[in-house]
Amino acid sequence: MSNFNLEIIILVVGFLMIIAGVYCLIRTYHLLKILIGIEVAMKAVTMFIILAGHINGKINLAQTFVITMIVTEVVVAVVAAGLAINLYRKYGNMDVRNLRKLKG
Amino acid sequence: MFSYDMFNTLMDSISSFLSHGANIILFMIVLPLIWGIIGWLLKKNYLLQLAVVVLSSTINILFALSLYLSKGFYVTFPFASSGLDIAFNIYKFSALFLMFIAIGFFLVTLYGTAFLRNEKHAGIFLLYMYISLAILNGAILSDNLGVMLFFWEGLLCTLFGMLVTNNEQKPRAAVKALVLSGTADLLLMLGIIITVYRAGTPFISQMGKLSITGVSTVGFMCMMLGAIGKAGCMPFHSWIPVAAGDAPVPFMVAFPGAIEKLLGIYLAVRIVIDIYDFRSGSISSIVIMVIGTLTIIFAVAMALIQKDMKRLLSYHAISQVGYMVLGIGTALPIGIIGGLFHMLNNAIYKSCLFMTAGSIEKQTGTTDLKKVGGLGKRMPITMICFMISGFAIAGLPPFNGFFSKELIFDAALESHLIFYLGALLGAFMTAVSFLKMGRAAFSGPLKFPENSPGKLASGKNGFHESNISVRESDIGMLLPMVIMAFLSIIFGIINTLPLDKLLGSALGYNKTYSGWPHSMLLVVVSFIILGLALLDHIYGYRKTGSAINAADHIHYAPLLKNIYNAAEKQWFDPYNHLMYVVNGFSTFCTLVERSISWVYDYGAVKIVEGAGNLLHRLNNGSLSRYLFAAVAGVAGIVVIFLVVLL
Amino acid sequence: MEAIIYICLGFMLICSFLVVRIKSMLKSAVALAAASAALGIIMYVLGSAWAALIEISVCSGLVTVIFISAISLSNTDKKELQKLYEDKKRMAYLPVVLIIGGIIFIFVALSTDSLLPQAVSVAQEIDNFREVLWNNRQADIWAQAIVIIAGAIAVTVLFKEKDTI
Amino acid sequence: MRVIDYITVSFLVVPIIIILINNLLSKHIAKRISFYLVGAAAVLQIAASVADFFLLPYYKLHEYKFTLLWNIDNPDSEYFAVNSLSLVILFCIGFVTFISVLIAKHTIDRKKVSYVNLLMTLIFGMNGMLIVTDLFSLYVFLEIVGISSFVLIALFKSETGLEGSFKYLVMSSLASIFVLTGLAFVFMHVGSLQYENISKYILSGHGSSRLYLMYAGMILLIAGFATKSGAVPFHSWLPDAHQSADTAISVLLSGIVIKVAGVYGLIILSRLFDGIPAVNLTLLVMGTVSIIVGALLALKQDHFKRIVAYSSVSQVGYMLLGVGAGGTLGLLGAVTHIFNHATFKCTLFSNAAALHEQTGTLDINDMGGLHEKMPVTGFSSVTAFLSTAGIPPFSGFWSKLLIVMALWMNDFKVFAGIALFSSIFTASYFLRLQKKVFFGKVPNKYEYVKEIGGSIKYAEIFLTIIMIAVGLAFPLALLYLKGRGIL
Repeated sequence: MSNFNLEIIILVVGFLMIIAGVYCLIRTYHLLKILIGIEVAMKAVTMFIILAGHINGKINLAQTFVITMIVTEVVVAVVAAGLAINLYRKYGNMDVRNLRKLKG
Repeated sequence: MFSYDMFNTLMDSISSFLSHGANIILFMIVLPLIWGIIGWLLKKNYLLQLAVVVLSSTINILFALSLYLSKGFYVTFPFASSGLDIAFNIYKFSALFLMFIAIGFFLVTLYGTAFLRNEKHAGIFLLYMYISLAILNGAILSDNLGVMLFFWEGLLCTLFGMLVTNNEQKPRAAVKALVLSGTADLLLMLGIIITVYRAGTPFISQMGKLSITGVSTVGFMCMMLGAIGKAGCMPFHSWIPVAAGDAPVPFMVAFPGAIEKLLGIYLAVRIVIDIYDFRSGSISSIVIMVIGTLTIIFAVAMALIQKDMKRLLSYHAISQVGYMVLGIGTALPIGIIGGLFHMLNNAIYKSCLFMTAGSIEKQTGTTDLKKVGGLGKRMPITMICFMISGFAIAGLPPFNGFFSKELIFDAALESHLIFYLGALLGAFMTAVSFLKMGRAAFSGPLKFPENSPGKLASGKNGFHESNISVRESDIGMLLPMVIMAFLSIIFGIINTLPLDKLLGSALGYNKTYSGWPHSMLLVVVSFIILGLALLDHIYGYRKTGSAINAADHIHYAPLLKNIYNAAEKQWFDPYNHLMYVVNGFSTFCTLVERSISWVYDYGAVKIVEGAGNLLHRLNNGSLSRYLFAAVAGVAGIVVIFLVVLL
Repeated sequence: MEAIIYICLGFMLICSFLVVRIKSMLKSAVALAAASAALGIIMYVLGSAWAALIEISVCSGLVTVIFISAISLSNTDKKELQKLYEDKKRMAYLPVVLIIGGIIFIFVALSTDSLLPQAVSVAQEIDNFREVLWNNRQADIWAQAIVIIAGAIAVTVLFKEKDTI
Repeated sequence: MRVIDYITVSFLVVPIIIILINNLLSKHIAKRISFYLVGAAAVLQIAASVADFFLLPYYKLHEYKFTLLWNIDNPDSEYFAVNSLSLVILFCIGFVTFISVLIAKHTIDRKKVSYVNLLMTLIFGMNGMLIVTDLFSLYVFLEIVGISSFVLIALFKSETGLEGSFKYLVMSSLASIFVLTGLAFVFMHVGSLQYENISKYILSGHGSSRLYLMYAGMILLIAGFATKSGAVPFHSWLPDAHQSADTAISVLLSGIVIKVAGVYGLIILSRLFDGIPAVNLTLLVMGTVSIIVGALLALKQDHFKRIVAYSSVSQVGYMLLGVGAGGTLGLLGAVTHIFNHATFKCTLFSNAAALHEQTGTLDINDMGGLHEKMPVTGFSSVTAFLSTAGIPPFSGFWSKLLIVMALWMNDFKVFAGIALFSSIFTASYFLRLQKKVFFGKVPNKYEYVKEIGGSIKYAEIFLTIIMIAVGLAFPLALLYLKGRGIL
């Protein structure tokens, strides 16, 4: 039963981390902090996949998933940082409120 | 040399060619359409149009003749479902009508082309005429009532189209014709539905003879009313006089004069002979006869007081239908063949009469009897044709009208005396009105309006007898007239040809109805009536001093005066009463429509605008709002899952 | 062993809340790296050593480097930054709602034992991680290669000052 | 080896080869030939998909399995596979790429090499998504598509381009979080992410009492792919990205990316989770809302490309309805609509490119009466409008008809009615567009505007012919379907 509780608690912690990440996405004004929020949520997702592999006994498969996932995550982070820096060059700051030209 | 054998072989080969596959559709229906399009594209090129008319009519007559001479055949084209098969039944009766139509079409179209020479509508007139020919061929050949109805409605479209073309700004006659003929067609449709339901098959040849009882009575009456309504019988007649005022003569010659009667009476005879077991003395027979008699008397009484040639003739066109309906309504062989023969004769002399009126209009610019007179010297051939046709319609031997009328009188007398008396009254007034019209137009001193085409051609020297160029018409207009007049005489003198050789054999009657009428009493009575008419005319002429007012003493007779006033105010016109109902209904509909359109114009637009504006303003470009919407979307999906799962 | 997991979980949770709450970008990047390292430990304990290695080296190493270099490329004055990026006041109630929701979720989760699936009786997993990666998941490997190529192209596009071709 | 082996592998190999050629050559040569390379790749893709489509029945295969340099016989090994559904969409990818290059010849004169590189990775990603048989691989290829699209949108580093790209990136990162969480939950239950294993699990009803996390996984997966497809309420990034990108890239995004990345993913989900009514209902509701909200928003826009982008949202709604209706007919309607939507969106974006090239603006309030000045553009635009609005006999009518029929036959009669009714909205916003751009009075400044020449004109003519021809020939296809017993 104790083993079971561990998994539940990992699930709950992951859930709270996703909430924290999405909250960060929605609430913050800084472009890079938005990306950090995404990373926080991604940590939780990584943990979920490992948990899933742990529960169903296919930890090796889960590991391969996680490795692939981390690679894509890093590339997305690089692209996002590049976009953020380009936006900084345009506007002189990293305020997300600059991004209101396209609307309606 | 061209021998009779060669001719026979040619006819046989044509008919066997037509009976093969889809050739009959191709050559009887599609080919006229192609001719029509060619004629339309020629626009104002008179000579080429004339060539097209002659060539196409020759081919059409040849086809019709070959079908008539053939043994007859049955062609079926399978369609989507078995009830919609296009089936053509070619036998003596239908082929005979095809031939009539082919010949009549030739003359009418020739006349029309000549009449509309170099005019704007010449091309479109030809197109409509050829479409009508295709439709007529199709309607007469069809064995399937549904397919026939399709063609039948097509004729309504060409009718409407022609009337609209002639008067685009105020298509009064067109709308009236559409409403009245449309109502008649609706009745026909209803009748067809009931008939097909009762018979269990849409094919006429499989129907046998349905007895007229119960719901079949309704079906029979509806079909009959539709058919004779197409022919112009009361109560679907009142558009014809209006059209006479608006439309040019070729239209009047073609539609109310010939085509519609041919088709309407054809169907009426098919109903009476093939579809229903129609007995003489039955209620439905009496109803039909009453309708016929009323039509005769009312229409001819209206004709009597008309002072315009086209209107006068159009009322006669209605009254003559009454004779045919009366004849067919007797349900006696002699009546049916008399009605058919009368229809044939009427097509001949009525077309001829319209054509003479058209010639006068072409030359003087008017058909008002008050403005013209003494044209006999200038237009002798027209006058002779008019006289022959006038005698024929009045029922003077030896012209064709006399023989057909005597047959109908015979049948009417056999049914009931009162119908006979009604028909005699009609004959009397017909004769009176034609005496009036003929004398007013052709005898006396020459007179025609100032602004007539003939006057204009005379130059600037003013009104002088030697400058007047009112003269005989073109050969293209004269030829059909003369042929019609000639046919009137031929069908009168050699009446065995149409009666026994054509109609009798086509209907399968063994008895001969040709020759001099067998009952001498009737002939004597007819002569007395004609004499009375002459006396009346002379009396009226003496009293008023002019031919045109010769019928005024009847018009202004104490009691009749009131009736005529009412009729002039169109109290007897069912169209007007129909229009009151329709207007009331349309006012109601307008109210409903306004309230609905308010919803569309304001309510719905406001809602859409409001929703659009709200969404538009909600999307302010802020990224956090985008993300929030996405998270809310997930919540929405969760709700949907919960609703479905719990 | 479970104690390590509990400690790491708590540490990670605290780190991630710090990431969200800290105003300084540099510090929140470091907190993210710490959370990542804690996750690496959890993964190692749960039996995925290779993934833990990559997680620690790439996520807490490379990603932090990326963020820190991006931050240093956009060095704004600290005061101005605080004024500019002060969090929204409008949705201040949101974390309260979320935390209450989370607590309710925890109670629901702990009170029911049927949230997680029954242990799946999948027996023979291929024991060798290398075999799984290189023999069974080669599609992923190809995709990773192209992802990296796309990333490289992205870097050339986004970071090159002048590119006229 | 058989012919089909060589042909099928080309879907993955050709993009890689083109990238190699493009980068190994000297810059000046690459600049000159890069567009021709892409054109060749597009033509090859079209040819390969058509050939495969006819080779599959020839080899009597339902789907053709293949790998890229690994052994398919390993236990639990992943493999690639093509079937007729994915081949149709592969054909659409080639088609849209071709049109995109035709437009790019006019609109892109800088960064050609980067454009081609990214286009090739994009195509590799989309092709990969269509041929994988594993949800996780689907996700990875989805990320390739995403990364390529972000960079393509921001290619010229304009303010709006960067903004649209960043918004897209954040939204699709959120989508990735959703998808990966969903994948983790599904993986937790099934123990594998291969399509066949998942459908086996769903069919066998394993542990049907403890499916909470499975349902959560479904919700998150649907939300993730819906974000990628631009369905309401996950649509907000779509108009921004489409408006800000270069037209040659907008045509790719709207014509094919949202469909492969989003709608195809939802098709896969609906087939994996077959028999779970909540999934179908979610798709139907989302589709209906998308149709209406997309149309309402399109009605209020002033930017040509933004209207067309919102029209994409609305049309994606129709595809979702087709997918949600379920059954062969619904799927068929959705796939047909994917193709038709690709054609008319390509046409409209070609029009946008032509208008932008000739008048220098895309604000519809500035334009007017351009029908006389630019007859080809005007005519193709009207054709595309009629096709989108579903007026017979254009191609759009038939796919909408199939979708409505599928809805009707599967007893979603309310949704069928809404789908029919919403065509009015489509017609209304496009009428507004046409009226403002192509009809009315020509402003003075556009007195000397001329028709566009060259590749865009050819693209417009080509697309118009396709729309009309497909529309006219479609009854034959219906007869074929009737013969197969699908109708």
